[in-house]
Amino acid sequence: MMIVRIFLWVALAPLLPGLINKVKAWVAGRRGPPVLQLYYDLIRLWQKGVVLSTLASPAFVVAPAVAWVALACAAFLVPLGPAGAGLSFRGDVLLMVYLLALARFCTAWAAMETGSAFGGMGAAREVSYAVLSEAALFAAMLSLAVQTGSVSLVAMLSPTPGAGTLLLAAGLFIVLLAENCRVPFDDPNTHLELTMIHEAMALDHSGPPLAVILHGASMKLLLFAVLLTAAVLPLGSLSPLAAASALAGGVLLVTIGVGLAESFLARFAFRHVPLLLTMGILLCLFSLLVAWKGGAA
Amino acid sequence: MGTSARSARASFAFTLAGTLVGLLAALGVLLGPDDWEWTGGFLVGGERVHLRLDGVGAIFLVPVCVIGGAGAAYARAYWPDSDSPGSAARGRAWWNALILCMGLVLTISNGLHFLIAWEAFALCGYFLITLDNRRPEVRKAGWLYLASSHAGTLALMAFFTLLAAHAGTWELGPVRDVPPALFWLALFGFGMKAGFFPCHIWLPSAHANAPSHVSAVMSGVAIKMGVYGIVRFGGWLPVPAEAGQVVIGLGAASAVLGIAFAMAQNDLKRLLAYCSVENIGVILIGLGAALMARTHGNAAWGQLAIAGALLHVWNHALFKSLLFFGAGSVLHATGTREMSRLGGLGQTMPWTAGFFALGAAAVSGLPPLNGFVGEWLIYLGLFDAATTRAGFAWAVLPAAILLASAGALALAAFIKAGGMIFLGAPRTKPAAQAHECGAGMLAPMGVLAAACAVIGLAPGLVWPAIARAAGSWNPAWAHAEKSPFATLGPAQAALAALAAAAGFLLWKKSRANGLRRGLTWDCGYRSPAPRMQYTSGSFAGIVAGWFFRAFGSERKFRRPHGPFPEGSILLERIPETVLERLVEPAGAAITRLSHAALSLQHGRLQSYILYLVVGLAALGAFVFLEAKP
Amino acid sequence: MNALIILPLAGAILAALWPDNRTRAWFLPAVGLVHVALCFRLLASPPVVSPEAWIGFDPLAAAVLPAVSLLFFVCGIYAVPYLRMRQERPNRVFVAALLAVLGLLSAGHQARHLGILWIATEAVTLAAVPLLHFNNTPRAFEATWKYLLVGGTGIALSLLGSFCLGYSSLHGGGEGDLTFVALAAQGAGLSRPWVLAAWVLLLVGYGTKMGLAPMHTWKPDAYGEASGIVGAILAGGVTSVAFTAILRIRSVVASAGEGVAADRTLLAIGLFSMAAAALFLLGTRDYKRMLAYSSIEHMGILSIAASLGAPGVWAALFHVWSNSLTKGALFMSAGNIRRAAGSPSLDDVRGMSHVVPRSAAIFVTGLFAITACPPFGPFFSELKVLGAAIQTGHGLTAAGFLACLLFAFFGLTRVVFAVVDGRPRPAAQAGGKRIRESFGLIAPPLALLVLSLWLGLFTPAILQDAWTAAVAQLFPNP
Amino acid sequence: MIPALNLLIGLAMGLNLVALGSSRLPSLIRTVSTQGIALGLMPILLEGNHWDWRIFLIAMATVAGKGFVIPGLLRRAMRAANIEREVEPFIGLMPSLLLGAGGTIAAVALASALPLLPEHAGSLLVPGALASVLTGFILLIGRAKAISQVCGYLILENGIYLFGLLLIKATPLLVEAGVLLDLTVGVFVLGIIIDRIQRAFDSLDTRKLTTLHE
Repeated sequence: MMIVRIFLWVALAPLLPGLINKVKAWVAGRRGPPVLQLYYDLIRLWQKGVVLSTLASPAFVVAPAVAWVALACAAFLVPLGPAGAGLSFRGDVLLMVYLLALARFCTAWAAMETGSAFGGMGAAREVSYAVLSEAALFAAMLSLAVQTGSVSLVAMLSPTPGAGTLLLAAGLFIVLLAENCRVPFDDPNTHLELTMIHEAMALDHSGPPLAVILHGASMKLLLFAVLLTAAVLPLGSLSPLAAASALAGGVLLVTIGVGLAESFLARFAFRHVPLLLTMGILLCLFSLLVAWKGGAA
Repeated sequence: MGTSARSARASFAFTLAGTLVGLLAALGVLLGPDDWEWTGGFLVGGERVHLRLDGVGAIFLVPVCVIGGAGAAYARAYWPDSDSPGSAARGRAWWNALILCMGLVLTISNGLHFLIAWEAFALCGYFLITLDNRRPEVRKAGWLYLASSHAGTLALMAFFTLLAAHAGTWELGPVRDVPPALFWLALFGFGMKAGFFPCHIWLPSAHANAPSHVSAVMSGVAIKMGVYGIVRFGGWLPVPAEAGQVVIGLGAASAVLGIAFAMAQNDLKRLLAYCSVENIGVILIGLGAALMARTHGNAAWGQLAIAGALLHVWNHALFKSLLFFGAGSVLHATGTREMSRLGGLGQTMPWTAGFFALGAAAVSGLPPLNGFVGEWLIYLGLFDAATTRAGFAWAVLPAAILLASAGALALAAFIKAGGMIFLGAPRTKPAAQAHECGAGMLAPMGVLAAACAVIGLAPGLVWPAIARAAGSWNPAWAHAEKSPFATLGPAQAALAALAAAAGFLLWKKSRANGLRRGLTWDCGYRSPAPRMQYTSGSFAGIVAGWFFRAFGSERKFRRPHGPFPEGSILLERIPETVLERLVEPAGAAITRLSHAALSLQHGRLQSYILYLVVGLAALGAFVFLEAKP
Repeated sequence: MNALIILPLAGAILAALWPDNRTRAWFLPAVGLVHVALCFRLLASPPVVSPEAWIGFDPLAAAVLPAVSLLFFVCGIYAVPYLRMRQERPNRVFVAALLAVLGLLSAGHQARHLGILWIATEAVTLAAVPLLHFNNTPRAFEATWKYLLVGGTGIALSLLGSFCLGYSSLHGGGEGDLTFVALAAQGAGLSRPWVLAAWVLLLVGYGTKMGLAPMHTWKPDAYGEASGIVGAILAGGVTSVAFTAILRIRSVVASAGEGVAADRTLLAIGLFSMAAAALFLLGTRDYKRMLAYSSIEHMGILSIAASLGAPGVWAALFHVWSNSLTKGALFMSAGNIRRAAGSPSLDDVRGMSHVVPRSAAIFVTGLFAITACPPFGPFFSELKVLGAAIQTGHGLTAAGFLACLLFAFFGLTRVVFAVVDGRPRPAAQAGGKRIRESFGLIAPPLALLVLSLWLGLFTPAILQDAWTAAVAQLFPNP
Repeated sequence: MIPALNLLIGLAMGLNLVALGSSRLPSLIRTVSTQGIALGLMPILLEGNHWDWRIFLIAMATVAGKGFVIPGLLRRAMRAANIEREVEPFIGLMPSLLLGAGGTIAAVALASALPLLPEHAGSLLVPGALASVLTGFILLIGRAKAISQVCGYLILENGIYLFGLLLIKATPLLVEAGVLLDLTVGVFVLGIIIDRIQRAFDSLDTRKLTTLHE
């Protein structure tokens, strides 16, 4: 069971970016890269050698690994519909959120290692915007907790859809885009460096560490997709099979949604980014208020 | 020299012995069922000497002893007689006095003696901060500390006098029939020491200009005495109904604003000082929730909140002192606290860098370290409160969200600090010529770092102590529920193990694939110069931009223009807003008033007699108006 | 009739006749010692004072006079090395006048008769003139001149006040017996308008000697120019005579049924003095004048306390002790610093902790003691004042009191640390004389600080009883 | 004998105004000494019929002190400092005159508010006393020369002495004590002269006495 769960997370994660790119290509009327492109990249990078900046210390290589572990553990805490979570206890939701923070810490620390201007820039942007997205995430989690009267993910993520659900979905979707550096916050496949957040931090990485970073990113995307789906769909009330398929469908939907967003939206100027994030916070806050007031009945 | 060396050794031994005894006493109380109590056979100031150490006092006594010992050890290498003859010896004396007085503050259970110990402790702090009183900025900072601390002390004089008047005795203990409004007085008096927003005005300059081991004890332990006072009397007095909400509000404000200011600092020690404001805020959020729970039927989540607050008292003491020791080593090695003049110290001082990184992760509340454990408890309390949907608990919702963003800001601030100081290339010559500090300074850091790790990986160990303290704070919670860390602890340990393993494997793999050293690629710059690195100012730019109004930042910007632009400037200064925008103008007004008054003392005898006559007339009028009815 | 008075006066005459300039100084500690011994013997075994006695060691005198005598004794010890340093000046007049002041202070404290009280105060004023004039510089002369004219005016007003009180007693059918006992016995018989007029005039008159604002103007000049011991005795002794005078008169006024009005005026003038002193302290740039302003502040505290009924008066008597002892230490250490620095102004004095470390340490400790930092005497007495204010429901008074204390603290610390900290100026040593901090110059202020400490931590029961008895004398029917 | 007494008091009150109006020191001193002698005679008038040596003594002492000794000392001081006139007073002569006059009226008004014993009813003692005290203050506040200030103090003190006459029968001691005030004045003047001789402290101009200030 445990093995299957890990396999699911590790193996399926890189599928999402591929799907997103497919959707974008399809919208643009191109053929686009194969869906499995990221797998190929990862395998290739895993065999490559590493070029290490003269300024960098071993931490430069170790940090991505720690970040990956943090993300993996976070994913481990997220329940997969009927399958439940790998580990579930009272307050695990907080651990999950802070594991994401740990991953961020490691990536940013590594980015500062080389002393490259882009590393600093990317790290600065990442940690600064995280302030807003984390507030939004917490508001969302609070509203789920209030709605379900529980503080453990398994219970929180099988809500009975309430008035606030749509708001919550919208808010979480914005958080998803921001946390995974998707358009309109960032353009994952641009190489106009000045516009990058996540890529800017990964600039100086190469070989296996880069592979680990890319895989971690895809896992994070999957995590948020699952979170969003489970937060919205009443999986608890469905039969296991239906729930599983609903979850898969939901994740697929979210992925396509991201792809569509990327094809129809342009990247925002950086000064607009906080605006959008604040909107995310407000959406989550409203859902929280709805849960707070509505649930009282 | 010989004598001073001997006296130094003797004093150190004395300190260690004292702190050890204190630590054992505290642990004895925390792990045992009953309190330690001693009543002296003589009177001081007409009151019988009476010491009591209960759970709450013991919780606070532990960091006093730990940091007291570690700091004394650190000072031996950091502030030795050879560098600063005279002031080193004075420093040792005041240090020991400070530790002793803090111990007394925590144990004394008589209002009059409490005031005495309190003021003595404050004065010791003053003399430690101004050890190097030849530097004017140190004197300025010291005076600001002294002034604010005295303002607090006077409030406490009023508080204890009122308390004694209502309770009919100076003896301290749970009291029921006193007006709840007294709590506000205590909150202000102790708050001036605790340094939550906006009572923090003295804190940044004092902690930045003090010798680093003093900063460590002031920031890690001394301000906790203020927290102790609030916790203690929040527990003993009948508090007003809205006390919980107010304390939570203060906490949230301190948390966010404190860390936002920290983010914007360029002076490493000022950054750490502002970060202390944030952590006091975190503690207050927990305390406020607990107060709320206690005023509304001792809900169980209150126990989690207070436990988290008390645990955070320990954690903050540990990692903040660790960070200040690190800052001290950097200062010692490079002679500057300005991050924009540092960089790349990781290569020359790997150990300091490592310890600092650990401290940074801990203060950012990241698993699997101790910072997370404490905040986790507080969050749990807040979330549980939220799930009750009780009307009075509304305050926990904004508190939780603000606490989260404060955590994210802390992460940003410490990525900035660590990155600017230890990573990248040295920005100046002194930074390039830095050297690792000796074992005398590294050992204390190691001890504190180990403590941070242990609490993080095995929180189950400390739970009994914390629960005991929570129980003695509010007897209703005495029967401790089973440790909430049952799953979290192992999970954290596992996380640590996995991370270590993964890191090791990845390093192996990279080595196997072949590891080439090369210039930083940075999109193909051939010769990246240190000046090209991101600066601390630009790193903080985004956040500073959000808080621009709140800070009242001062900005000077000259864009380059024309085909041959001459030098362009961008200067930005983040003031200590409350101090420079509110307090100092008021002070200036009063000074003007006093100069006006002094101009009446101009030396002309005729006018002096005129004043006398005026006084006579005024009093006469006053009396006859008073006496007519 | 009364050894406490005769002895110092005799000593004064003897000292005036004494031929040798170097050994004459020894009169001061010698007479002081005997005086202290006598005082405390009387304190231990209080004599019975017949109600109609004009002079007597009654409870009020017993509650205050020993403090003055103790202060004088320590000052006497300090005076020996001090006068040895000032060999160039003939000290015949100085020593004689100082002893005379002690005698007259004893008389003033023990005066139970309106007229005697006034005469003693007047005589003290005159006897202090040569002390102020001792340095014989133009500045000293100016200070003396102002002290005399302002003080003289105050004294004249207090005589006028005494006349009014006397006339009110005549008007109420009194036989002109002006002992306080008799006046109080007349009670409501005293004619109200005259009593009130008398109260105002006497308050202003004795308030001038006490140094309550706005009659304080002579104080900074006098204290600024006088030598340390003179300052100490003026601030610790003369002011306390004036204060006891006000206490005695207040009880008469109260017995005439005007206690409320009297207390209100005391409270008003006390708060005003504290506020004014705090403002002055925030701005002054002279660390000897600073002591004068601090003394004004403490006179304000005394008169506030005196307005707070029996508990307040008890606290006030306590504060008289702690204040005069602590002030003494401050004046002496400030004198040492002044001599070493060669200037009283902040503009050219700093870093004295490196020049005269011991005196500087005493100065700083004294600063914390006088600003009510525990565990020194003033802390406990001011806490008692605060307690009295709260007990009698004067919440606002308590708040104002604390605010003034805070600002005074700001001012005092500002000045003191500017003097003590920092790098010493070369000019400072040039201006000042290289003084050896001999035992004789350090021990007396230190002793006073220790006394203040002991007074606070272990207030002797005998003193507490004395204060209680004095309160009982002043409030016969609680 | 109330009328006779009131006559003298009236004279004293007149002299107050003269003092306020006189610009030259010698005339000021003369005024003061005349007032002193007038005051000195009052106790005898007050007693009149039955003879009491103590009262007589007080009277003589007062006449000697206020009338001759102190004015003499003042004259010496004046000569020593060779000054004749009061130069630019802080309160000009005309304003001080008006103030004095107003003060006198106010004094009469105020005195009526204070109850008197039957035997003092109708005597000008209280208003006279108050008026002189006021005049003294005006001189003390308004004049620049040390000597004129001393004269002001003398007049203030004369006022108090006048008041003392109310009590002279009941409590002679208190009134006798008043003589001490003359001693104070003596100290002033001696102080001035001694200091004048010791150093060149010229012109006795108190405007020079302002080195001690903030």
